[in-house]
Amino acid sequence: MNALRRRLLQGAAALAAAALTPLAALAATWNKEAFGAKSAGEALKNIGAPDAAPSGDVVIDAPEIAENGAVVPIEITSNVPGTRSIVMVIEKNPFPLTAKFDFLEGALPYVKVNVKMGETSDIRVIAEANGKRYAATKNIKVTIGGCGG
Amino acid sequence: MRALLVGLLAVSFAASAQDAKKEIQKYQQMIASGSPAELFELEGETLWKKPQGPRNVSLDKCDLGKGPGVLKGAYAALPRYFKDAERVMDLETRLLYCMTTLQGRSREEATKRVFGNENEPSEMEYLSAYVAGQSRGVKMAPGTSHPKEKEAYALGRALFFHRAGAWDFSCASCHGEEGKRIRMQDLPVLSEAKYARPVMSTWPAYRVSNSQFKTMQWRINDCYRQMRMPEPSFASEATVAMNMYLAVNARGEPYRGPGTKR
Amino acid sequence: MSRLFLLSLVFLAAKATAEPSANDVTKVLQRDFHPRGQATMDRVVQDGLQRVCTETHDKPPADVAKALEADQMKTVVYPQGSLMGDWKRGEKMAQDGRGSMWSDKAGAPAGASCYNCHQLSPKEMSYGTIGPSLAGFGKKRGNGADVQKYVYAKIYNAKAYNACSQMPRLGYAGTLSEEQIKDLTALLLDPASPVNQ
Amino acid sequence: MAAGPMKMRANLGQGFTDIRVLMTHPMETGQRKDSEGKLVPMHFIQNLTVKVNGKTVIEAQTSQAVSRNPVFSFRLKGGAKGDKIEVSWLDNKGETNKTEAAVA
Repeated sequence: MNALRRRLLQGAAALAAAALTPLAALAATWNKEAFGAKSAGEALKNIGAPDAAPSGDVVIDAPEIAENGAVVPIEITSNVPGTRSIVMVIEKNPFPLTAKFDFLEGALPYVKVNVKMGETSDIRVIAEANGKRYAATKNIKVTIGGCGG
Repeated sequence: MRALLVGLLAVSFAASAQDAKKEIQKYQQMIASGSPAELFELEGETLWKKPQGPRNVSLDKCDLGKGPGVLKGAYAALPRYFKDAERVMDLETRLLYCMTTLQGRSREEATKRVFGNENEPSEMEYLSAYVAGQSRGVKMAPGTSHPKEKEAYALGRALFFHRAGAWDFSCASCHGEEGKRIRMQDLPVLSEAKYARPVMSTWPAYRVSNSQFKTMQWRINDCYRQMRMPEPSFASEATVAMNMYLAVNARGEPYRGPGTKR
Repeated sequence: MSRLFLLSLVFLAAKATAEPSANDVTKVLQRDFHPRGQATMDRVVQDGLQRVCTETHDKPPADVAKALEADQMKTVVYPQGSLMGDWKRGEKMAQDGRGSMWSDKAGAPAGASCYNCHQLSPKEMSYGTIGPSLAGFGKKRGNGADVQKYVYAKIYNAKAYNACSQMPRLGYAGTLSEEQIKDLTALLLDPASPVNQ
Repeated sequence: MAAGPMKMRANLGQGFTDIRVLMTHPMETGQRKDSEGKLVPMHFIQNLTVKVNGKTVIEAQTSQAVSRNPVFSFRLKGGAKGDKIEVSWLDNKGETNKTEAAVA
């Protein structure tokens, strides 16, 4: 069963939502295989962004130490001209693939988002431009904050 | 040679401790610039205007000290003495007063769930976010002239240094000495203006560690929990006095909240 | 109006805003706090040590401090045999900040909260600084019988060595068991413990 | 908070438009236990769409690893005051929400 059909079969709430939702949003795809992958390599392969050589043009701005893994702010900028997408994986999360952003005409390849990290891990970002891929990695330490009670 | 090595090690250790501090500060800045706190202000505004209770009226005639329904700068002037209630009140205590007097709700019903959770924040939390947000940019000026206000400050100060409980703690056990921290968190010396100002001007706040919006009453409550004390009663004189002590220590600081905390 | 009456008015006004005594504060706590879970109301009643530390802002006169410390030392109960337990259990406990709060299950083993205030294993980067660093504690002092006794007693009742220390009396307060304090002693003194690496 | 209100700000910057959007959503991972020890079922935003004056400019797929009550910042090329920005999301339960703002 494809994702769209399953979604349509999800009952009244979904149907009601569907009636109000523009067709574009309803038809949106969510790559189940990639998001369900348990290794970063597999996830990247499934999302169509297999690992690439590091590039200084992809910049991850994030604190090196996060006081709390529940909210880790990550800012990603691609300075590669013609960047069409940015894929982000958190290597040590149970499901590493975190997000894929497609930038169409009019958008700059930039995003800032808060993510969850189960433990200290590398964050890996792959930007795609003109059929080529460019990678960046940053290690973020997740610490224990507060009194722990 | 050995001394040099030890010296170098010490230097690199100090450097890494400095780096860690810098990175933690960066973490705090980054979470503050992407905070969901505003969502709580939005919900709070809806609740403020929603008719409730046996009288089916909203809170928009509630007098927070600046006159009925005046919100601008009201939070920054709390706690203060209220003649109608004949006592000093902080924001939540006053909200509770309005719920019982204006909306005709029972104290029991209105305080049934004062602290919410991540799935269901409390009415007090939403309302605090909204009301506090209406004081952004206003200098904090809690009441300091009425004898009851002076009394509240003095009691708050005494509470701050009072050691009790299973672990012999006072507030000052953790917040009494400069340059100390718990785990990675710097501990503000809340008896001093320099430290009280940035703290008090950003509460109430969204806490990222549990995705919840938290109020000052909660902050004080949770400190006493971790001090291994029994639980302070909501809106009690002791909690308002503590709030008063901290707010007076921070007076003059422009309010910048609701903030975002670890 | 008599002068005496006026004077007493002034006196009353001054008294109204004077610092409440420890006794006054206790009465406020008894009125404004309520028991919850294991945090019962007897906790708001100060013992002599808490009272003296409150009244002197933690700086009691030397002779008073000495007497208090001697008094606290009498509360320490040493177990039979070795005072060194299992440092691995000790490390786990040192990381754990729970215990004795109203939110903790009564009777469940408590943590020791060590890292909240102390550096211990140099590998743990998240440590507090309210207490001194204990990294390399055993390496510097060895683990002879006297050192073991000192560490055990310090954890059992920190006030036996420093009357108004901010460290809880973990054994005396009933937070940690004899077995647990032995494990913590091992964490500080066992040559294999990460604290001594 | 369950899935609920959104808030957005869009401001003209130096040659680009800065968008910041807040969403109320639990972003449940399916691995968290509630206070009774029961697993809370997965519930998270899977798709995000950003439109400018009706034209889609960003499409995103997201996982449960995005933090609860998500906050996203995006940037658009150029832009003008009054441009209408619309952000919508769709989650794994088929719930959806959207918000609009004019560039200030």
